[in-house]
Amino acid sequence: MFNRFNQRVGISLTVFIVLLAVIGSLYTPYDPVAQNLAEILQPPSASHWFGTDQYGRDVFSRALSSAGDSLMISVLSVAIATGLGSVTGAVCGFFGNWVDRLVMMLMDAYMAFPSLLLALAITTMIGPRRYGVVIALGLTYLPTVVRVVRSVVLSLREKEFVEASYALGNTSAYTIFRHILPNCIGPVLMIASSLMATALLTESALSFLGLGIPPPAATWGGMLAESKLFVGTAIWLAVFPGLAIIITLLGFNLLGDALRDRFDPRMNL
Amino acid sequence: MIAFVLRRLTLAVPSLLVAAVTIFVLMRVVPGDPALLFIGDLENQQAITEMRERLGLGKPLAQQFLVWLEQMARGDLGSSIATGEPVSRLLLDAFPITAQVVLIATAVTSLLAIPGGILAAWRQNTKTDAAILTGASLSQSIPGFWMALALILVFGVELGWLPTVGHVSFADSPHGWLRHLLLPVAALVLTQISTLTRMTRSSTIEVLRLDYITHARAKGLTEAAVLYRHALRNAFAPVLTVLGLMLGHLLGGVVVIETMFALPGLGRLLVDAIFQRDYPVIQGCMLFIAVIYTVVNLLVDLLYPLFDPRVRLE
Amino acid sequence: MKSVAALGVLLVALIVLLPALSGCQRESRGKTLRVSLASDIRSTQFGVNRDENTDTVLHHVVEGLVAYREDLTVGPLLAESWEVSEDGRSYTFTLRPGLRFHNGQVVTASDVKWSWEYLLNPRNRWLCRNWYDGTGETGIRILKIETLDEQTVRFELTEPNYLFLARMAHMVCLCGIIHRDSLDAHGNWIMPIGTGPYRIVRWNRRKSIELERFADYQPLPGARDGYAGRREAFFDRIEFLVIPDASVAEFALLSGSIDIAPKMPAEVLPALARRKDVVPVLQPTLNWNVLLLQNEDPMLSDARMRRAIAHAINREQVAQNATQGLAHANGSAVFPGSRYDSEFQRRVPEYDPSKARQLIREAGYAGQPIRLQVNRQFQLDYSSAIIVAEMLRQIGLHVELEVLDWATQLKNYNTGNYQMMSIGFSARPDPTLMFDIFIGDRKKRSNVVFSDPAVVVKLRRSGLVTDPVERQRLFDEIHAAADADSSLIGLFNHTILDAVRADIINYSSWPLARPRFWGVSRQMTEGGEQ
Amino acid sequence: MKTEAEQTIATGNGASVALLLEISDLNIGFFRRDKEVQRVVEDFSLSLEASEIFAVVGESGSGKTMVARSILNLLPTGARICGGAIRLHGENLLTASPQRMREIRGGQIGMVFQEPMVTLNPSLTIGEQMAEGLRLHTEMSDQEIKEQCVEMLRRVRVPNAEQCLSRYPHEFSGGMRQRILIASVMLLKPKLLVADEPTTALDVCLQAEILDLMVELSRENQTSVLLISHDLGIVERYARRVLVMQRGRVIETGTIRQVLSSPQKLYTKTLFSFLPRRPSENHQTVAVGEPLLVVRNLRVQYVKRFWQPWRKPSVHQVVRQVGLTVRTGETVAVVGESGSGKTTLGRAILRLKESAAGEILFQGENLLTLGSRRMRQLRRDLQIVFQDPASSLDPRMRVGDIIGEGLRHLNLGEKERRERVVQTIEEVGLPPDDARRFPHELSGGQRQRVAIGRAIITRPRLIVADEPVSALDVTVQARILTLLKDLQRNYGFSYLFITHDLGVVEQIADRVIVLYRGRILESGTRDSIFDQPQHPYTRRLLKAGALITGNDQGGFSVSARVVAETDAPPGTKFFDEADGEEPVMVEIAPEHLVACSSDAERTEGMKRSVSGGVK
Repeated sequence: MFNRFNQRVGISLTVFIVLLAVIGSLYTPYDPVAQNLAEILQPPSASHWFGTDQYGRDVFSRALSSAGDSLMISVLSVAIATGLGSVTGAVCGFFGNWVDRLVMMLMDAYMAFPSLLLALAITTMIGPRRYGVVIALGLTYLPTVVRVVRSVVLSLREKEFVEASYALGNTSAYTIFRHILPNCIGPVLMIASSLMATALLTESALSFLGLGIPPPAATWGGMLAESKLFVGTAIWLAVFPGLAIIITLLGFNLLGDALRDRFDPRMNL
Repeated sequence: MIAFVLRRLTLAVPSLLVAAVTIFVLMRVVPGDPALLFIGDLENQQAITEMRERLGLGKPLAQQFLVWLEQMARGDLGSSIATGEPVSRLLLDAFPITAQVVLIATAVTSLLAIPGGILAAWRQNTKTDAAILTGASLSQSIPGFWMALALILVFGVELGWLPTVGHVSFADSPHGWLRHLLLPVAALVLTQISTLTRMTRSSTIEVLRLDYITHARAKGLTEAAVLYRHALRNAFAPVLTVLGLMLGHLLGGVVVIETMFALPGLGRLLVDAIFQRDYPVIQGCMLFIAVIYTVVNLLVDLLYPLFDPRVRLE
Repeated sequence: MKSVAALGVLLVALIVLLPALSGCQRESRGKTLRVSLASDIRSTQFGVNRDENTDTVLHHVVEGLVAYREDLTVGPLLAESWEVSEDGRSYTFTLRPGLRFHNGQVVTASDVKWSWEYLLNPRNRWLCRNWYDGTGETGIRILKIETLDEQTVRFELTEPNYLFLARMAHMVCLCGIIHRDSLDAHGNWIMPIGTGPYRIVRWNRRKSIELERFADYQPLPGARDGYAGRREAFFDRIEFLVIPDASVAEFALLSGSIDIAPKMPAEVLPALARRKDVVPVLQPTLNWNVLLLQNEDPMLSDARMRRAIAHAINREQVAQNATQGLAHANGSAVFPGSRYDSEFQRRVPEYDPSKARQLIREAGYAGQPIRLQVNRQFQLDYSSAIIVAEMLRQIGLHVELEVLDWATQLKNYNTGNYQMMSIGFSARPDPTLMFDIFIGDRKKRSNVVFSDPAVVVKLRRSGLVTDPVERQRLFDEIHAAADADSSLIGLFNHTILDAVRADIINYSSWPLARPRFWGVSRQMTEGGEQ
Repeated sequence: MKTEAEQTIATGNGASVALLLEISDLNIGFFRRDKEVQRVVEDFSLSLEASEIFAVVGESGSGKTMVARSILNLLPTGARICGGAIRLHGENLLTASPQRMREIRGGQIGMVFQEPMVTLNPSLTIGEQMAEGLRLHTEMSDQEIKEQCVEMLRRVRVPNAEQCLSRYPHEFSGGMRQRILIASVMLLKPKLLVADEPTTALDVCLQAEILDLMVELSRENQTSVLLISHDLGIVERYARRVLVMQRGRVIETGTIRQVLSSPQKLYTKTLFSFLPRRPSENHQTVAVGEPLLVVRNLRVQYVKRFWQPWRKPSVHQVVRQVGLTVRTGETVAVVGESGSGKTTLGRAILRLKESAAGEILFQGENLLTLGSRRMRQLRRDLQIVFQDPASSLDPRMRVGDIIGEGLRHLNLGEKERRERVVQTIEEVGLPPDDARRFPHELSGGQRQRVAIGRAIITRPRLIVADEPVSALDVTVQARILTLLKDLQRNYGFSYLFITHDLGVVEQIADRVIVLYRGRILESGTRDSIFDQPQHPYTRRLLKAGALITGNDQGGFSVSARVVAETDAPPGTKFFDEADGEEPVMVEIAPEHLVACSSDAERTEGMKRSVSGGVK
């Protein structure tokens, strides 16, 4: 019963955040990048709900418009990881030959590095462009997805419906696409939602280390990281993006839990 | 068991080698020039050129790699470009600091998360369970540096109870050592606790469903004995794997915590080296991290049969 | 359950311990000064493996013959006085009597000769060797160094050079006088045995460096004056703690873990101003933030485009907002209020957006993106870039911010691989050296942005002549030419903010912006001042 | 009837016996958020005398396990008792304190569960687990406890009892684990033993051994047994009284003989009549068709490679030198215990598993040498129905799509295709609406119908049916078997029917092949195998199962099979693996072959009609 409640909360929070992102991309009360040097560091007020930052930008508008960029980073990077990872994992798990061994060896090597450090190295290499961070995070989460999908496929492969498919005269490729991959959707969605949460966190840590996406694009993580010099004087700069992150992560995590309950109570990452 | 260890280590070699090549190539592709960074504002082009030559940066990548590999084969990780210190020395200085924070934090996390997870599982779908899960979800949703910042502001700046920076070695002052570690450990515990709690909870729920738990109850055992003797040990095996992965990754450096508390640990060493393009340090660190990860996971595998006798070391 | 019991015990233990831990005071706090350092020192080998932090620490340990005063003139340090010969080719220094090295040995003229010869020996890879052996662009070549007696040493140059003393006093190239025992028998570096007010006692790599007061130090009479003047140590120990992150240093200061946090970002000023137990120490410096425009870029090679950008930027506004109102605009390499400041130096393109719009129209700009490179390691570079980008957008330029890490940006700076770049230059004590950063022969140095041969010749000449009037004229002409070219748009000089605990007395900064901890002491609540 | 502790009832013998357990008007429901969503046990009453063996019979979902668990108050989460009383010696267990309940559990009432593989804690040694109960309910010293445990293990005939104490459950087979479990429960000499399907998961030969042991022990200790089972053969052999349950209600109760021979209620009658047995009508014993599938010398093996390059891979033979023939329209059953290789054999024939050697001739074509394209074409003629319909149906596909999938490889128009699907759904006895449903929305029997539909839609010539009914309840099982038979009659395909259940074999097979550890020990027509079994293993197998026959009153009787001893053909002896010699198949009657090996003691001259392979 608690789970069902959580599920609802998770889904509503996620929907809420996505709505915010959509609204933020269409309308903000102020231009989120327009500086008003006459009104710097104003506390929250009727005209600036969340106050203004050190360049006089409206924090509410910025928080609203960064919803898109924040989500974009999580969604795209996870899309890269799951897209590449599912196919790789499925192929590895299904055939389990030398390709599998080679790929898994690579993934093992990859897994040995903490994701933040890996993302950091890759971001430094690509340069902190908008898509640099996305690619870095995507590559960072690749091994996780590959491993999960592979293990799911390994267990699916033993299922009798796969044998049944062969018994009907279907080819391996058809079997993978018609029977194996559709059955991976659940676990993949589940891991995707928890990775989206992780991606948001890692992005904020990268911003903290000075490697977030460059302005004028802004993410909550970036706003939060920039606010740390103002915690003593302009706490609103930290509070609102911080809350946005917490709400989103809560949404993603609860959604992930719901998916986990729905698809596989045994899988834990 | 020795055969098992040997086998695992042999199997790890190609992985580590792949890791080594990746690290090497990755870092050399990154734009930036250590010589430029180190000579910096002196505008001494000739010195920059000399330094590049001395570091062998002009040579083809493959040749540089071979030189490095040959060095490593001799057990020499090279020296830092920035300080001239041997990389091995830097690692040996940095690792214990990370390890202290991480090991203590992991121990505390386990002490809190495992009983918490079991309690939540035992009281599944009750208010206790809901409270524990909500707490876990919340702690999972707060960025690490934000958590650290809050701790620093409250306990360091406002209350003034604890120092917020630095590290004191145990030998110098056990008391200072503890004081300096409390905040970083607390920050790390708070960011790590949710994963472990959830993992313990779900794995315990699974075990509690099994017949041998009913069997144990049918013998007339108390609930505490059922949980402790029969559920915990079986539920712990999968938790151990997660714990191992977690530990393996944390020991590789907790950059955010190390930065927030100015601890000269492994993660910070690597990050600084990346920013400074200090190639030997980057390579040494990365490889060291990969080795730690491998070793920790090997240890976990060795411990595993203690909790699940069905698993044999083969 | 046993683990629950264990947990309980642990919690109780923590609750009991926490107040006990926090109630305890640091023992030797009074006599130790704790200072934050943004990164560890590179080595103890000044001029060989160094950066700004390294210099900051080593200037407390090792001293040269001369040093800069706060008015940016060169004053004596180890030397009591010096004489320049008629032809300007030989400099004779007389040492102060009774000076001792940290190992107790008396400082003699032969130690000076030995130290300089050690530095100039190519084997020892002193990075500033090319300033003095004719291989660099300074035009200085030391012919020989000879000791005249125990207290006197003479440097002979191949030709006269106005900047010889300026170079010698230059803080980035500490020409330190050290004792021979700084090296081992094989000539390898051990530890500097210098003459400074402090000596290094412990270096915990990447963690801290501890200095201890040198009891036999003989301070100069008078007051503290830049790197020259009276260097009297009041603290028994100085502990530099490596704290890479500025806000972490801020919190460390606020919580009392450290006494001084030098070079804080201006953003923390309001927070400091609010507290009674900390004092912000502000100091305008020669550090100079600029905008570089790549005049070899197809679009920016058009002088009208560069001019338009110069007109589009409200420098005063940039200065104010990037620094929380601490700095004022400066479009010239000459420091406002310095000896060579003049009305001409203050002349820069006025803020005029409509003129800027007109110029980019004339140049045929059609909305192509212009990339502005910047980094996040240096907060001022970053915040000025943000503000500048917005101003340029106002006139219709499509500016994209490209945030790199410092290593990449530096590489790009050095190879000229950029369109626009926001960057800060550290202080050079003389205008010639300051102009030299961006004016020169591009074939020899790819990081300069202005290479008009006539101007390069003028700049070279400004370093050789000694007549102030002539130098002033040259600097004015150089600035006018550089300004017309607009490949470099000077924005402002930094004001450095050092955050200091309120019980620290007599700490101040100076225009060259190197923190000094001699002459500083702590107000004692009991037992008075030490 | 439901009051005092010392109440007695009259028994058949006229003697008065103390009531041990009395359950009256027990109601159990499933609750969600304090709202009852389903009543699983309704007004259940039962009384059990001391030293009595009492059986509760019912199909899955009848609530019998709930009743068993409620006695110890160990209902699964969500289930709650909502009325009635459970009295042990007059003490109402439902109102007992948790403390008192713990004393009763183990000490007074012991419980044996169905799945020996998961009833013992894998991370504790046998010794620790056995000692637990003794430590709790007695005051013996550790030494005494150990002695008791060892003695008990010896008693249940666990070899090396002493070493056994320090070993872990996974080191034992299922049968051994069940012995250990019984030992550890009986160690406490409980007054009542609740045995919930104690042998269902075991092979047929083991079942009898374990049950005998359990009954023996309970007699010794004067323990009453509440035996929960679905297997009438078992119930008849051990219990005196029986209770039949359906959907949470008591249908009928009485002595076993009464209930069997003259069932009163319709449900009981149907239940009994659906028990598999040999059809009474005269069955055509020899099939008429041409040989459709001929398998010769088939060998399947698992190869385990080691990481050390110098170690030779270890080879485990799963199917060894098997030969068999299936003719058109015929049902050939392969019988064997778990691990006999029967499933592997089925898969190997369809080339779903790699074979190491031999040939599989299907309509004259050797499947093992066919190219993959031709093999795929042939697959429409070769189909399979799996044991577990839950795992053999893709959970993400709708029933209609699952059934129609096989048509992809037939040249059919869209319309024809749809019609064929509709027709097939109807043929397997599903409502047409089910085409839009997902497998998890169906019951086990319905799912198996879908699986059968998928197999028959291409009108195959041969269907390998791998334990198609063993996961189903008796009534469902009977219907599915009928369906299979009907379909065969309509379309004339052959079945290779793989099963461990002799009742099913007897009911459906034309010919029977007995498989043991990858080898064929005996093969022949159904009647010759069942009536004149030759090989000792076949005889043992038959003896373990019960023979069910109908009587004139519409009732039934269950009896043990009488199997006569026979001698091996002269010059040979029946094959025994321990002899280390490869067997030869000897034809002792038309179509009836037995695996024998030469007997050196007999004379050479007496050797007769020894031919390799089949037929």
